[in-house]
Amino acid sequence: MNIKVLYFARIKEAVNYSTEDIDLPSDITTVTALKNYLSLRGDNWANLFNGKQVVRAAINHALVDDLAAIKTGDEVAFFPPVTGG
Amino acid sequence: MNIKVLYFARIKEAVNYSTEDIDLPSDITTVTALKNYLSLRGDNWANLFNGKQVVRAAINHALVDDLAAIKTGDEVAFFPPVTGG
Amino acid sequence: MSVKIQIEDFDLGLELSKLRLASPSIGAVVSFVGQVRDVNDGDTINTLTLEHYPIMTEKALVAIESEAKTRWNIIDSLIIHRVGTLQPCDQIVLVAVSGAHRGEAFHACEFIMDYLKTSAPFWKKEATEHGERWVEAKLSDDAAKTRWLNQLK
Amino acid sequence: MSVKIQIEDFDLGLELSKLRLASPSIGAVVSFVGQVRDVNDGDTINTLTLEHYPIMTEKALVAIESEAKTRWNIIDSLIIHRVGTLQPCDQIVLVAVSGAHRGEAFHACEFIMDYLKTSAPFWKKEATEHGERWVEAKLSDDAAKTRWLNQLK
Repeated sequence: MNIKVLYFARIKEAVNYSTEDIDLPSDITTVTALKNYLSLRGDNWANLFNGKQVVRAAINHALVDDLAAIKTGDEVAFFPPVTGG
Repeated sequence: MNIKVLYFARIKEAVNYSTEDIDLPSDITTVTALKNYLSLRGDNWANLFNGKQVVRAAINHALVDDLAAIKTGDEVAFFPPVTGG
Repeated sequence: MSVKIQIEDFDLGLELSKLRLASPSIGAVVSFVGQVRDVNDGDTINTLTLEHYPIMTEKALVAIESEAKTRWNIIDSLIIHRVGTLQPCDQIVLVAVSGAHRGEAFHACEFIMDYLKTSAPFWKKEATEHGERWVEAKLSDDAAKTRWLNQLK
Repeated sequence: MSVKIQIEDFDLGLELSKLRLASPSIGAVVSFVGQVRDVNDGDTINTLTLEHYPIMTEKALVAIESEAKTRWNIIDSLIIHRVGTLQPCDQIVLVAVSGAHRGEAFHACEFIMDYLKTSAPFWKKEATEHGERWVEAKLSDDAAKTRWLNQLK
Protein backbone atom coordinates (compact mmCIF):
# COMPACT_ATOMS: atom_id res chain seq x y z
CA MET A 1 0.00 0.00 0.00
CA ASN A 2 1.13 3.53 -0.74
CA ILE A 3 1.72 6.04 2.01
CA LYS A 4 3.47 9.37 2.36
CA VAL A 5 6.04 9.76 5.13
CA LEU A 6 7.27 13.09 6.52
CA TYR A 7 10.26 13.71 8.79
CA PHE A 8 10.85 16.79 10.94
CA ALA A 9 13.61 18.50 12.91
CA ARG A 10 16.39 16.26 14.26
CA ILE A 11 14.94 13.25 12.45
CA LYS A 12 14.77 15.00 9.10
CA GLU A 13 18.44 15.89 9.42
CA ALA A 14 19.46 12.38 10.50
CA VAL A 15 17.79 10.58 7.59
CA ASN A 16 18.30 13.38 5.07
CA TYR A 17 14.69 13.20 3.93
CA SER A 18 11.88 15.65 4.55
CA THR A 19 9.21 13.66 2.71
CA GLU A 20 8.94 10.48 0.64
CA ASP A 21 6.33 8.19 -0.89
CA ILE A 22 6.65 4.55 0.16
CA ASP A 23 4.97 1.47 -1.27
CA LEU A 24 4.76 -0.64 1.91
CA PRO A 25 4.67 -4.46 2.03
CA SER A 26 1.17 -5.55 2.95
CA ASP A 27 2.19 -6.83 6.40
CA ILE A 28 3.28 -3.34 7.58
CA THR A 29 0.04 -2.08 9.12
CA THR A 30 1.02 -0.25 12.32
CA VAL A 31 3.37 2.55 13.33
CA THR A 32 5.55 0.04 15.17
CA ALA A 33 5.84 -2.13 12.08
CA LEU A 34 6.69 0.91 9.96
CA LYS A 35 9.40 1.96 12.41
CA ASN A 36 10.92 -1.55 12.30
CA TYR A 37 10.74 -1.52 8.51
CA LEU A 38 12.53 1.84 8.31
CA SER A 39 15.19 0.78 10.83
CA LEU A 40 16.46 -1.79 8.31
CA ARG A 41 17.56 0.94 5.89
CA GLY A 42 20.96 1.54 7.53
CA ASP A 43 22.72 2.71 10.65
CA ASN A 44 21.24 6.19 10.90
CA TRP A 45 17.74 4.76 10.37
CA ALA A 46 18.36 1.98 12.87
CA ASN A 47 19.57 4.47 15.49
CA LEU A 48 16.36 6.46 15.18
CA PHE A 49 13.78 3.73 14.81
CA ASN A 50 15.04 0.87 16.99
CA GLY A 51 13.09 2.23 19.95
CA LYS A 52 15.98 3.74 21.90
CA GLN A 53 15.04 7.31 20.99
CA VAL A 54 11.68 8.98 21.52
CA VAL A 55 10.20 9.37 18.04
CA ARG A 56 6.63 10.68 18.00
CA ALA A 57 4.28 9.83 15.18
CA ALA A 58 1.27 11.51 13.62
CA ILE A 59 -1.15 10.05 11.11
CA ASN A 60 -3.04 12.51 8.94
CA HIS A 61 -2.04 15.41 11.25
CA ALA A 62 -3.14 13.79 14.50
CA LEU A 63 -0.72 12.54 17.18
CA VAL A 64 -0.93 8.74 17.54
CA ASP A 65 0.82 6.07 19.58
CA ASP A 66 2.85 3.27 18.05
CA LEU A 67 -0.06 0.82 18.02
CA ALA A 68 -2.01 3.00 15.60
CA ALA A 69 -3.02 1.40 12.31
CA ILE A 70 -1.74 2.65 8.97
CA LYS A 71 -3.87 2.40 5.87
CA THR A 72 -3.26 3.19 2.24
CA GLY A 73 -3.13 6.88 1.39
CA ASP A 74 -2.16 7.93 4.94
CA GLU A 75 0.26 10.73 5.65
CA VAL A 76 2.55 9.49 8.42
CA ALA A 77 4.93 11.92 10.14
CA PHE A 78 7.87 11.20 12.45
CA PHE A 79 9.36 13.84 14.74
CA PRO A 80 11.04 14.37 18.12
CA PRO A 81 9.10 15.64 21.16
CA VAL A 82 7.82 19.12 20.37
CA THR A 83 9.47 22.28 21.73
CA GLY A 84 7.41 25.26 20.63
CA GLY A 85 6.14 28.24 22.54
CA MET B 1 -5.19 63.74 71.52
CA ASN B 2 -5.39 65.07 68.00
CA ILE B 3 -5.94 62.78 65.04
CA LYS B 4 -6.95 63.20 61.44
CA VAL B 5 -9.85 61.12 60.15
CA LEU B 6 -10.58 60.39 56.49
CA TYR B 7 -13.73 58.89 54.98
CA PHE B 8 -14.04 57.26 51.58
CA ALA B 9 -16.67 56.13 49.10
CA ARG B 10 -20.07 55.17 50.53
CA ILE B 11 -19.01 56.28 54.00
CA LYS B 12 -17.83 59.68 52.83
CA GLU B 13 -21.22 60.25 51.23
CA ALA B 14 -23.16 59.04 54.27
CA VAL B 15 -21.38 61.32 56.77
CA ASN B 16 -20.80 64.16 54.33
CA TYR B 17 -17.18 64.48 55.37
CA SER B 18 -14.06 63.55 53.45
CA THR B 19 -11.61 64.56 56.15
CA GLU B 20 -11.63 66.16 59.59
CA ASP B 21 -9.33 66.82 62.54
CA ILE B 22 -10.62 65.49 65.85
CA ASP B 23 -9.41 66.17 69.37
CA LEU B 24 -10.24 62.82 70.99
CA PRO B 25 -11.01 62.25 74.68
CA SER B 26 -8.05 60.51 76.25
CA ASP B 27 -9.95 57.23 76.77
CA ILE B 28 -10.49 56.70 73.03
CA THR B 29 -7.40 54.66 72.18
CA THR B 30 -8.54 51.96 69.74
CA VAL B 31 -10.38 51.78 66.43
CA THR B 32 -13.35 50.18 68.17
CA ALA B 33 -13.50 53.01 70.69
CA LEU B 34 -13.28 55.57 67.91
CA LYS B 35 -16.11 53.88 66.01
CA ASN B 36 -18.28 53.94 69.14
CA TYR B 37 -17.40 57.58 69.70
CA LEU B 38 -18.35 58.51 66.13
CA SER B 39 -21.60 56.53 66.29
CA LEU B 40 -22.91 58.98 68.91
CA ARG B 41 -22.93 61.85 66.42
CA GLY B 42 -26.34 61.06 64.94
CA ASP B 43 -28.38 58.54 63.00
CA ASN B 44 -26.27 58.36 59.87
CA TRP B 45 -23.13 57.96 62.00
CA ALA B 46 -24.78 55.35 64.20
CA ASN B 47 -25.89 53.34 61.17
CA LEU B 48 -22.33 53.18 59.89
CA PHE B 49 -20.38 52.68 63.06
CA ASN B 50 -22.62 50.53 65.26
CA GLY B 51 -21.02 47.37 63.90
CA LYS B 52 -23.83 46.27 61.58
CA GLN B 53 -21.99 47.35 58.44
CA VAL B 54 -18.51 46.30 57.41
CA VAL B 55 -16.36 49.41 57.82
CA ARG B 56 -12.65 48.85 57.22
CA ALA B 57 -10.03 50.97 58.92
CA ALA B 58 -6.49 52.02 58.10
CA ILE B 59 -4.01 53.80 60.34
CA ASN B 60 -1.27 55.76 58.63
CA HIS B 61 -2.04 54.05 55.29
CA ALA B 62 -1.94 50.48 56.58
CA LEU B 63 -5.02 48.26 56.94
CA VAL B 64 -5.72 47.44 60.59
CA ASP B 65 -8.33 45.54 62.54
CA ASP B 66 -10.60 47.15 65.11
CA LEU B 67 -8.35 46.30 68.05
CA ALA B 68 -5.55 48.47 66.66
CA ALA B 69 -4.29 51.27 68.89
CA ILE B 70 -4.65 54.94 67.94
CA LYS B 71 -2.08 57.47 69.05
CA THR B 72 -1.83 61.20 68.70
CA GLY B 73 -1.00 62.45 65.23
CA ASP B 74 -2.36 59.32 63.51
CA GLU B 75 -4.21 59.46 60.22
CA VAL B 76 -7.19 57.13 60.58
CA ALA B 77 -9.27 56.23 57.52
CA PHE B 78 -12.68 54.55 57.31
CA PHE B 79 -13.96 52.94 54.15
CA PRO B 80 -16.10 50.09 52.81
CA PRO B 81 -14.54 46.86 51.50
CA VAL B 82 -12.41 47.72 48.47
CA THR B 83 -13.57 47.09 44.90
CA GLY B 84 -10.73 48.03 42.57
CA GLY B 85 -9.25 46.20 39.61
CA MET C 1 8.79 47.08 39.96
CA SER C 2 6.59 50.06 39.40
CA VAL C 3 3.17 51.40 40.28
CA LYS C 4 1.24 54.17 38.56
CA ILE C 5 -2.13 55.59 39.63
CA GLN C 6 -3.42 57.88 36.93
CA ILE C 7 -6.51 59.48 35.40
CA GLU C 8 -5.31 59.22 31.81
CA ASP C 9 -5.39 56.06 29.68
CA PHE C 10 -2.27 53.95 29.09
CA ASP C 11 -0.73 52.56 25.90
CA LEU C 12 -0.87 48.81 26.46
CA GLY C 13 1.44 47.88 23.59
CA LEU C 14 4.05 50.43 24.66
CA GLU C 15 3.99 49.39 28.31
CA LEU C 16 4.34 45.69 27.48
CA SER C 17 7.12 46.37 24.98
CA LYS C 18 9.09 48.35 27.55
CA LEU C 19 8.73 45.56 30.08
CA ARG C 20 9.62 42.86 27.53
CA LEU C 21 12.65 44.61 26.05
CA ALA C 22 14.16 45.60 29.40
CA SER C 23 16.35 42.50 29.43
CA PRO C 24 17.29 39.73 26.98
CA SER C 25 17.01 37.26 29.86
CA ILE C 26 13.22 37.74 29.82
CA GLY C 27 11.49 34.80 28.17
CA ALA C 28 7.91 35.43 29.28
CA VAL C 29 5.58 38.38 29.86
CA VAL C 30 2.14 37.73 31.32
CA SER C 31 -0.35 40.57 31.46
CA PHE C 32 -3.84 41.27 32.68
CA VAL C 33 -5.99 44.14 31.42
CA GLY C 34 -9.28 44.94 33.08
CA GLN C 35 -11.84 47.02 31.23
CA VAL C 36 -15.24 48.54 32.00
CA ARG C 37 -18.11 46.26 30.98
CA ASP C 38 -21.34 47.67 29.57
CA VAL C 39 -23.61 45.61 31.83
CA ASN C 40 -23.18 44.71 35.49
CA ASP C 41 -25.68 42.81 37.64
CA GLY C 42 -28.19 43.10 34.82
CA ASP C 43 -28.08 46.89 34.43
CA THR C 44 -26.61 48.97 31.63
CA ILE C 45 -23.55 50.88 32.81
CA ASN C 46 -23.16 54.44 31.57
CA THR C 47 -20.03 55.33 33.51
CA LEU C 48 -17.82 53.84 36.19
CA THR C 49 -16.09 56.19 38.62
CA LEU C 50 -13.06 55.06 40.59
CA GLU C 51 -12.14 56.68 43.87
CA HIS C 52 -9.00 55.81 45.81
CA TYR C 53 -6.99 56.71 48.91
CA PRO C 54 -3.80 58.40 47.68
CA ILE C 55 -0.52 57.35 49.32
CA MET C 56 -2.15 54.25 50.82
CA THR C 57 -2.94 52.98 47.32
CA GLU C 58 0.65 53.30 46.19
CA LYS C 59 1.93 51.69 49.40
CA ALA C 60 -0.50 48.79 49.10
CA LEU C 61 0.40 48.10 45.47
CA VAL C 62 4.15 48.31 46.11
CA ALA C 63 3.72 45.87 49.00
CA ILE C 64 1.80 43.44 46.74
CA GLU C 65 4.51 43.61 44.07
CA SER C 66 7.20 43.00 46.70
CA GLU C 67 5.35 39.99 48.03
CA ALA C 68 5.00 38.57 44.51
CA LYS C 69 8.72 39.03 43.91
CA THR C 70 9.47 37.20 47.16
CA ARG C 71 7.23 34.29 46.27
CA TRP C 72 8.22 33.79 42.63
CA ASN C 73 11.31 34.05 40.53
CA ILE C 74 10.23 36.96 38.36
CA ILE C 75 12.26 39.75 36.78
CA ASP C 76 9.97 42.79 36.89
CA SER C 77 6.38 43.85 37.34
CA LEU C 78 4.17 46.80 36.53
CA ILE C 79 0.81 47.95 37.85
CA ILE C 80 -1.13 50.80 36.24
CA HIS C 81 -4.51 51.61 37.76
CA ARG C 82 -6.75 54.38 36.53
CA VAL C 83 -8.99 56.56 38.68
CA GLY C 84 -11.76 59.01 37.80
CA THR C 85 -14.72 58.50 35.49
CA LEU C 86 -14.53 55.82 32.78
CA GLN C 87 -16.84 54.52 30.05
CA PRO C 88 -17.58 50.96 28.91
CA CYS C 89 -14.57 49.51 27.02
CA ASP C 90 -12.16 51.86 28.80
CA GLN C 91 -9.10 50.20 30.28
CA ILE C 92 -9.14 50.23 34.10
CA VAL C 93 -6.04 48.36 35.15
CA LEU C 94 -2.91 46.71 33.77
CA VAL C 95 -0.84 44.19 35.68
CA ALA C 96 2.18 42.81 33.83
CA VAL C 97 4.95 40.50 35.00
CA SER C 98 8.16 39.50 33.22
CA GLY C 99 10.31 36.49 33.99
CA ALA C 100 12.61 33.91 32.52
CA HIS C 101 9.87 31.26 32.38
CA ARG C 102 6.12 31.27 32.01
CA GLY C 103 4.84 29.41 35.06
CA GLU C 104 6.13 31.85 37.65
CA ALA C 105 5.06 34.87 35.59
CA PHE C 106 1.50 33.50 35.31
CA HIS C 107 1.21 32.86 39.02
CA ALA C 108 2.73 36.18 40.05
CA CYS C 109 0.41 38.11 37.72
CA GLU C 110 -2.72 36.38 38.99
CA PHE C 111 -1.54 36.78 42.59
CA ILE C 112 -1.07 40.53 42.13
CA MET C 113 -4.56 40.90 40.66
CA ASP C 114 -6.17 38.85 43.43
CA TYR C 115 -4.44 40.91 46.11
CA LEU C 116 -5.13 44.20 44.35
CA LYS C 117 -8.84 43.34 44.31
CA THR C 118 -8.96 42.78 48.06
CA SER C 119 -6.20 44.95 49.56
CA ALA C 120 -5.78 48.12 47.51
CA PRO C 121 -8.05 51.02 48.51
CA PHE C 122 -10.08 51.59 45.36
CA TRP C 123 -13.85 51.92 45.21
CA LYS C 124 -16.12 51.82 42.19
CA LYS C 125 -19.34 53.69 41.68
CA GLU C 126 -21.55 52.83 38.72
CA ALA C 127 -23.87 55.23 36.95
CA THR C 128 -26.57 52.92 35.57
CA GLU C 129 -29.78 53.46 33.70
CA HIS C 130 -31.48 53.40 37.14
CA GLY C 131 -29.14 55.83 38.89
CA GLU C 132 -25.87 55.66 40.77
CA ARG C 133 -24.70 52.85 43.05
CA TRP C 134 -21.51 51.75 44.76
CA VAL C 135 -20.15 48.42 43.61
CA GLU C 136 -20.25 45.80 46.38
CA ALA C 137 -17.16 43.77 47.25
CA LYS C 138 -17.44 40.15 46.11
CA LEU C 139 -17.01 37.08 48.27
CA SER C 140 -15.42 35.41 45.24
CA ASP C 141 -12.60 37.97 45.38
CA ASP C 142 -11.92 37.12 49.02
CA ALA C 143 -11.89 33.44 48.08
CA ALA C 144 -9.43 34.12 45.26
CA LYS C 145 -7.08 35.80 47.72
CA THR C 146 -7.46 33.10 50.34
CA ARG C 147 -6.21 30.48 47.87
CA TRP C 148 -2.76 32.09 47.98
CA LEU C 149 -2.66 32.11 51.77
CA ASN C 150 -3.09 28.35 51.82
CA GLN C 151 -0.24 27.40 49.53
CA LEU C 152 3.48 27.63 49.85
CA LYS C 153 3.97 28.80 46.32
CA MET D 1 -11.01 31.92 18.28
CA SER D 2 -8.15 32.32 15.85
CA VAL D 3 -4.75 30.87 15.09
CA LYS D 4 -1.98 32.41 13.02
CA ILE D 5 1.36 30.79 12.14
CA GLN D 6 3.60 33.38 10.55
CA ILE D 7 7.19 34.36 9.82
CA GLU D 8 6.66 38.09 10.40
CA ASP D 9 6.47 39.79 13.78
CA PHE D 10 3.15 40.82 15.32
CA ASP D 11 1.98 44.10 16.86
CA LEU D 12 1.20 43.12 20.44
CA GLY D 13 -0.69 46.31 21.33
CA LEU D 14 -2.83 46.12 18.21
CA GLU D 15 -3.69 42.44 18.69
CA LEU D 16 -4.66 42.93 22.33
CA SER D 17 -6.70 46.03 21.52
CA LYS D 18 -8.65 44.18 18.83
CA LEU D 19 -9.40 41.35 21.24
CA ARG D 20 -10.33 43.72 24.05
CA LEU D 21 -12.58 46.01 22.01
CA ALA D 22 -14.45 43.19 20.26
CA SER D 23 -17.24 43.30 22.86
CA PRO D 24 -18.28 45.59 25.74
CA SER D 25 -19.08 42.45 27.74
CA ILE D 26 -15.34 41.73 28.00
CA GLY D 27 -14.00 42.63 31.42
CA ALA D 28 -10.65 40.86 31.32
CA VAL D 29 -7.89 40.11 28.82
CA VAL D 30 -5.02 37.87 29.88
CA SER D 31 -2.05 37.49 27.57
CA PHE D 32 1.22 35.63 27.39
CA VAL D 33 4.13 36.70 25.20
CA GLY D 34 7.15 34.46 24.79
CA GLN D 35 10.39 35.92 23.53
CA VAL D 36 13.84 34.61 22.59
CA ARG D 37 16.31 34.73 25.50
CA ASP D 38 19.97 35.56 24.95
CA VAL D 39 21.26 32.65 27.03
CA ASN D 40 19.95 29.08 27.27
CA ASP D 41 21.53 26.24 29.25
CA GLY D 42 24.53 28.46 29.88
CA ASP D 43 25.31 29.27 26.25
CA THR D 44 24.89 32.53 24.38
CA ILE D 45 22.15 32.27 21.76
CA ASN D 46 22.77 33.94 18.42
CA THR D 47 19.60 32.83 16.68
CA LEU D 48 16.65 30.54 17.30
CA THR D 49 15.04 28.81 14.33
CA LEU D 50 11.51 27.44 14.56
CA GLU D 51 10.35 24.63 12.31
CA HIS D 52 6.79 23.34 12.27
CA TYR D 53 4.47 20.85 10.57
CA PRO D 54 2.03 22.92 8.52
CA ILE D 55 -1.64 21.93 8.66
CA MET D 56 -1.03 19.77 11.75
CA THR D 57 0.12 22.86 13.67
CA GLU D 58 -3.04 24.77 12.84
CA LYS D 59 -5.23 21.77 13.68
CA ALA D 60 -3.47 21.22 17.00
CA LEU D 61 -3.79 24.87 18.04
CA VAL D 62 -7.45 25.09 17.03
CA ALA D 63 -8.13 21.92 19.06
CA ILE D 64 -6.38 23.44 22.11
CA GLU D 65 -8.43 26.63 21.83
CA SER D 66 -11.65 24.61 21.52
CA GLU D 67 -10.77 22.58 24.59
CA ALA D 68 -10.08 25.78 26.56
CA LYS D 69 -13.43 27.22 25.49
CA THR D 70 -15.16 24.03 26.64
CA ARG D 71 -13.47 24.09 30.03
CA TRP D 72 -13.82 27.78 30.86
CA ASN D 73 -16.35 30.51 30.33
CA ILE D 74 -14.26 32.71 28.05
CA ILE D 75 -15.30 34.99 25.20
CA ASP D 76 -12.48 34.72 22.66
CA SER D 77 -8.90 33.60 22.24
CA LEU D 78 -6.00 34.23 19.91
CA ILE D 79 -2.77 32.34 19.24
CA ILE D 80 0.00 33.79 17.07
CA HIS D 81 3.13 31.66 16.72
CA ARG D 82 6.12 32.67 14.63
CA VAL D 83 8.32 30.32 12.62
CA GLY D 84 11.66 30.86 10.90
CA THR D 85 14.82 32.39 12.30
CA LEU D 86 14.59 34.78 15.27
CA GLN D 87 17.04 36.79 17.38
CA PRO D 88 17.18 37.36 21.15
CA CYS D 89 14.34 39.68 22.28
CA ASP D 90 12.22 38.74 19.26
CA GLN D 91 8.65 37.78 20.08
CA ILE D 92 7.96 34.07 19.48
CA VAL D 93 4.39 33.52 20.56
CA LEU D 94 1.30 35.36 21.76
CA VAL D 95 -1.61 33.69 23.53
CA ALA D 96 -4.43 35.99 24.58
CA VAL D 97 -7.81 35.21 26.11
CA SER D 98 -10.76 37.52 26.74
CA GLY D 99 -13.61 36.92 29.15
CA ALA D 100 -16.10 38.57 31.42
CA HIS D 101 -14.00 37.83 34.53
CA ARG D 102 -10.34 37.39 35.29
CA GLY D 103 -10.10 33.94 36.89
CA GLU D 104 -11.30 31.96 33.89
CA ALA D 105 -9.24 34.06 31.47
CA PHE D 106 -6.07 33.41 33.51
CA HIS D 107 -6.63 29.67 33.63
CA ALA D 108 -7.57 29.35 29.97
CA CYS D 109 -4.48 31.33 28.88
CA GLU D 110 -2.09 29.22 30.97
CA PHE D 111 -3.83 26.03 29.81
CA ILE D 112 -3.38 26.98 26.15
CA MET D 113 0.32 27.71 26.67
CA ASP D 114 0.90 24.43 28.54
CA TYR D 115 -0.81 22.42 25.82
CA LEU D 116 0.87 24.34 23.03
CA LYS D 117 4.26 23.49 24.57
CA THR D 118 3.53 19.76 24.57
CA SER D 119 1.07 19.14 21.73
CA ALA D 120 1.74 21.55 18.87
CA PRO D 121 4.35 20.38 16.34
CA PHE D 122 7.00 23.08 16.64
CA TRP D 123 10.71 22.43 17.06
CA LYS D 124 13.44 24.87 18.02
CA LYS D 125 17.06 24.87 16.90
CA GLU D 126 19.53 27.18 18.59
CA ALA D 127 22.62 28.65 16.97
CA THR D 128 24.96 29.16 19.94
CA GLU D 129 28.53 30.31 20.29
CA HIS D 130 29.46 26.60 20.16
CA GLY D 131 27.42 25.69 17.07
CA GLU D 132 23.89 24.54 16.35
CA ARG D 133 21.72 22.28 18.50
CA TRP D 134 18.11 21.20 18.72
CA VAL D 135 16.31 22.25 21.89
CA GLU D 136 15.32 19.24 24.02
CA ALA D 137 11.76 18.86 25.27
CA LYS D 138 11.47 19.52 29.01
CA LEU D 139 9.97 17.17 31.57
CA SER D 140 8.65 20.28 33.36
CA ASP D 141 6.49 21.03 30.31
CA ASP D 142 4.96 17.56 30.45
CA ALA D 143 4.32 18.08 34.16
CA ALA D 144 2.64 21.42 33.46
CA LYS D 145 0.30 19.73 31.01
CA THR D 146 -0.43 16.79 33.30
CA ARG D 147 -1.71 19.18 35.99
CA TRP D 148 -4.68 20.01 33.76
CA LEU D 149 -5.50 16.35 33.13
CA ASN D 150 -5.92 15.78 36.86
CA GLN D 151 -8.44 18.51 37.55
CA LEU D 152 -12.00 19.04 36.53
CA LYS D 153 -11.55 22.72 35.85
